[in-house]
Amino acid sequence: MLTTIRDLFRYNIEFRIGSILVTVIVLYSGLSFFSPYAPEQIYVVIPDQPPSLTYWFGTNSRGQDLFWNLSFAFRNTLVFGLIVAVLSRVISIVVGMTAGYMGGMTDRVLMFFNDIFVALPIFPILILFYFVLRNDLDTYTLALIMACLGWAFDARLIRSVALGLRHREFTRQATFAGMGPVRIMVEEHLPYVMPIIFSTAMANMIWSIGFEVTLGVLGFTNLNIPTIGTTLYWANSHSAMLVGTWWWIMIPVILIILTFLGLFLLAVSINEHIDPRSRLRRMGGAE
Amino acid sequence: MSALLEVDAVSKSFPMGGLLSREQIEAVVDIDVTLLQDRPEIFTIVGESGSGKTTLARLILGLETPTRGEIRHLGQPVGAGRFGAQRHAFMSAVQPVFQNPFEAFNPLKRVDRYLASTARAFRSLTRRAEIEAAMDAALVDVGLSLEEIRGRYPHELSGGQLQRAAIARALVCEARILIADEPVSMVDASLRMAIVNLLRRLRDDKGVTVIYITHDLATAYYISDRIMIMQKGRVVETGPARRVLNAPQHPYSRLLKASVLSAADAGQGNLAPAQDLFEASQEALEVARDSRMIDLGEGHSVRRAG
Amino acid sequence: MTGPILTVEGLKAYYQICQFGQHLEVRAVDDISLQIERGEVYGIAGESSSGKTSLIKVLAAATRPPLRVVGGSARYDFGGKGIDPTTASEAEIRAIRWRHLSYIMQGSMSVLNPVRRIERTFRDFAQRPLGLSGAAYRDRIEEHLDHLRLPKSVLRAYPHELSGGMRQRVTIGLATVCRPDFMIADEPTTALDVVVQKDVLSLLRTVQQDMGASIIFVTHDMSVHANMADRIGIIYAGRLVEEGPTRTLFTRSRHPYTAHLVASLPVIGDTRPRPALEGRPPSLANPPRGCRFHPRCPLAIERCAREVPPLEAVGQRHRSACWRAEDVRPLLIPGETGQTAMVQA
Amino acid sequence: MRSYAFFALKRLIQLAVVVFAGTSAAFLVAHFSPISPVETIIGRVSGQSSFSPAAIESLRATLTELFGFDEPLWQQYLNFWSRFIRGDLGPSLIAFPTPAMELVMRALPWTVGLLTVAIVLAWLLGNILGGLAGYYQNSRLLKGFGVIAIGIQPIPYYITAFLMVVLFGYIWPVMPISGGFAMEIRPAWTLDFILTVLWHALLPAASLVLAGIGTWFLGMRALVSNIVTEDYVTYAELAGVRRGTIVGGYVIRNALVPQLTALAMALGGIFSGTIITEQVFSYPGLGTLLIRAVNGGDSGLVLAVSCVAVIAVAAAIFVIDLLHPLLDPRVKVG
Repeated sequence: MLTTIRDLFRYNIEFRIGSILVTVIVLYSGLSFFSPYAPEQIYVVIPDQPPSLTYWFGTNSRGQDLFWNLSFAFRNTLVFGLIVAVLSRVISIVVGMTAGYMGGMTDRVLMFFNDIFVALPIFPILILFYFVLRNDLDTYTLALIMACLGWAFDARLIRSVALGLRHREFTRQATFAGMGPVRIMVEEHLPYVMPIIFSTAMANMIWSIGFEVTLGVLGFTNLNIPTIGTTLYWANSHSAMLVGTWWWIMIPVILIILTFLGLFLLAVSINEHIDPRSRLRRMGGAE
Repeated sequence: MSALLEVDAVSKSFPMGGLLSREQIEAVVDIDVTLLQDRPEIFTIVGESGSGKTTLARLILGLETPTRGEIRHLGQPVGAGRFGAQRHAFMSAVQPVFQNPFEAFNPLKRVDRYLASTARAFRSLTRRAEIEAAMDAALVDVGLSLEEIRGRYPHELSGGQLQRAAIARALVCEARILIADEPVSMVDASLRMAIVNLLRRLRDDKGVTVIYITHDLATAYYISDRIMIMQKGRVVETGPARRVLNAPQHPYSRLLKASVLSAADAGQGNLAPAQDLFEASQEALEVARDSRMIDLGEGHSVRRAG
Repeated sequence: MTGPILTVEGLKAYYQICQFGQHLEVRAVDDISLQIERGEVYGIAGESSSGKTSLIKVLAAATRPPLRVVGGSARYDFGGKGIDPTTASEAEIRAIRWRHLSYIMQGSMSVLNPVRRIERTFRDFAQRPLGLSGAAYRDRIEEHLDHLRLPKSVLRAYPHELSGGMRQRVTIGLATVCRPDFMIADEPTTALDVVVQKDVLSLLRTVQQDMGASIIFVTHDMSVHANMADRIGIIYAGRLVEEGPTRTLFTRSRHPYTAHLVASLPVIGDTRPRPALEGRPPSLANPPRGCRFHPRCPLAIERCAREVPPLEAVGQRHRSACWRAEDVRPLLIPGETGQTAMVQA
Repeated sequence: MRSYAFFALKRLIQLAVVVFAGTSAAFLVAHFSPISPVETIIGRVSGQSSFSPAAIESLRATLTELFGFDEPLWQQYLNFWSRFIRGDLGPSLIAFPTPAMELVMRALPWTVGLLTVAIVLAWLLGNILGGLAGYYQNSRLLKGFGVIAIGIQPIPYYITAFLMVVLFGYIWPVMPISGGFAMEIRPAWTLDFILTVLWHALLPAASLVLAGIGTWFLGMRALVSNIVTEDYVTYAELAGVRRGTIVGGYVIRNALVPQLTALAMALGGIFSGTIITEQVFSYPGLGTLLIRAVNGGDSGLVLAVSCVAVIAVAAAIFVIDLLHPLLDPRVKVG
């Protein structure tokens, strides 16, 4: 496992760039623990200062130092994405592996529900939830809702892998060696599903953070918690582009794009690592 | 002599198409096989793809439930999907041998874990020394030893070692019957005979009964005691292997024999298809529904119309 | 036209793999020389990963990285038109494909484009090399199908609607429709049932004799070679270890590996015990020194581990690469019942 | 043909279940909203002029009856369905008393039009370029596209739309960044109107295409790089079949089958993206309507938009599923 990561880091440029980007963003969000200002404090510095040596990312119209403020925003957003990813992975592993391993009626029933979740347009539903919950819709509730809506696509992927594994001869070998279904799923099949879980976790984080940002920008969230979405919301509500405080918008946008790019590159490179055919192609191409 | 395994008028059909469709495919029709307890043998089931031989193997292993008829092991019915003690006892006595040695073990896991798991689950062994002794004994029976296998991953072993280890795994639980579905169809020539010879030795030295399922008449002739030839789910001919193959009676059996490419006439370019036998066996297939098995003596019987 | 249709000299093709910074060289084809005559069926036998597939990739001019030709040559002679598949340009190769050089793939589900009717596939493959169009083209195709005893209805079918045997007959139809001079057949009957297998082989043999074409026929199944090939070349670990007329190899082999392959074939009516070959095929990335077969060879002497035996004539059109070729006795001759000749170790 | 009808029937049942589950869920969520439309209307009316408490009380009773809030939940649910089937989800609040459904139906064509154009463009362009990139792996141009695709693929819809607005609204203001057509042109089937609609749709569509194309490009490239190793492609190459035929008829043609399935699976997400994009460009579609409804506290309208969205997406997936057997002769219909 560790050697795989090391080799990927050394020889796969996508993985290298991706992991560097993600590490930098994570370290940056970790800086929030050392922030001199609390995130909800406003008018603690001179407003509307462009980026300078004193204020690396400038200050906004609400008198906040963007460098520190954004570090909180990134921490909250990343934690949110991580919660969604972990919870939805749990659901998709359970559903996908059960459907794939059991097959037959179990599979058909689970996939029937799965397809309903795939077909639902999530955004109107999220808005509906906001409409009902209003300011009770905090980061954790939203994460829970997103996790419940965001597992179906990946459960199908996991199922197809599990379905293939079910017909492999070693699965029958394990059955006739007296291993039960749960043990076979966990010990024999899960290792094959792990890389997919990692790569879809990255994709899932991009997906959920994307929605969080969107809801935040529209103001459909608790605006007192600094996240990337609320940061952009405040910038918009102060007409940042019009009054010329461009850094208030452009810096978070650039940072969030870099985050997405990093996560995406990790997903792509892990995915490529799973697929032996594209790996062979890479080997051939490396002359 | 009491029966070890009885396949009693077993049929299996699968629904074809969707839920609403009423069409059925008859994969296996009215099969009778009896294997005796104190007469270990290699019982061969021969057929082409679609003959139902693999379905029959799955039925015997309890991976499918018969549509009609019953399969009994030591007088007890064998049920698919059963978990309780009965299924457990059955699994410890009837074990499969796999088709492709390179696929038989999880590439990410050590080979010995399957042997140890078998020893724990079916022999109720718990002490490490006992488990290892059971593993080693089984491995020695197939010409390996625990030392060669311990801690190894599948990719570190050769195809021959893997196939032997897989068979040893079945022997750990002291299986009386091995079900080998095409165990040599995917291995190289140099390995093929090693496996076939091993199956023969297990019969002779360990008293293990082997149900050998194959499309290859030549290896069937080489190792079997009895043979059963299947065409589209039905038995067309059964009896002592050499007697049947030396002088097959059913047109389909004769067609199969005539289609075997023999090395005996190497270089003669003998490829003329047996068109008459092909037509005769098609005719026999058409009237199969109104036919029955006729006893020819010495356990040899053949399907005839009427 | 005289002279061989294909001459291969000292051909070397390696997989050069660079993964995670490690360079790996797999010598899949290592110094192979052979000649194939006009109208001849030449069988190539060998175990999986012995290099036989790589050899025919080179001969079919389908070498793709990481497989690379690193030495030697191959030369086709199509009636004065010579071409080397290892050096010829893309355009030169395209000019001979299907007109002179065609290919029959392993009989699997995926040889024919699943979303095209057979008709379309025929048009894609054959129209350009035949240089016909309209009614003339149609007539030609239908005449060809008649000749192969294939019903015209297959043209309207999708591949998945045909049985395995029918699909393979269609691919033989595709491969022969332009009456090529040379065909490469890669395990064309593996995965077919015995009855169908014999039928397909017989069809291929008949068409080949009608056209007077040559075939290089690759399979691991010695009993197919016994009935199909005029001559056989045995490949072991990337090297040609023995070559000779089919009958000669089956009865008077001069290489211990061939002797084992032949002896391990069971025959109906023959109850003699068959020996198994112990050990495993060597890794082509790190083959043993000297003769590559020596770790498994019952005849091996000290010299075998040191020096590579050359492929030398041991009889008429019969070559073997073994230091002890003279001492090799057939272990068991198929078709002869009775006493077993033992190897004198 | 009968088997195709069976196949269609099965899909239709699935469609019905999705619609049923989605709208029921939407109904329940909306039902538990703390904002009562009755009180909202009363608040709005009483804010404008003074009424006697008795008049307010009678208004409240009338409105409660109008919305059916006096009945038990299951009865409300049945009423909801019986009205919903007739296409009536009560009056809207933000444009009281225009029926909510009428607002939705007015907005729907804009969204459907924008979405269809954007999906078709993104899907076709992405798949063709991705297919070529997968086949011609050494082309520098296509490798460049690949890098760009990796760069833009993870950017969410909101950000691409937002960047477009910044770029063409502030930095280089040449394009309209808000609305569906120019205010001075009357909506009618005239050339002027069609042109202004197209002109206004350009940026939103471009931002949708930009956000979607990377996914199709990368997906197709990965698919194709697997398909080129399939036997039938190798075989066609060995037969010297024309390059164009191989790329089009063998490689891309076969990869389109899974990409069509992927399109059906992605449709819900793309729809969500469109809603966001519309909001950014103030495009007069469902998205903008939905946001207005939320901000106006109009639960009936939010419910109507959600239900129509569920139906529209499910219907679109249904249509794509029906196309599937036509593209892939192997699909077992029945």
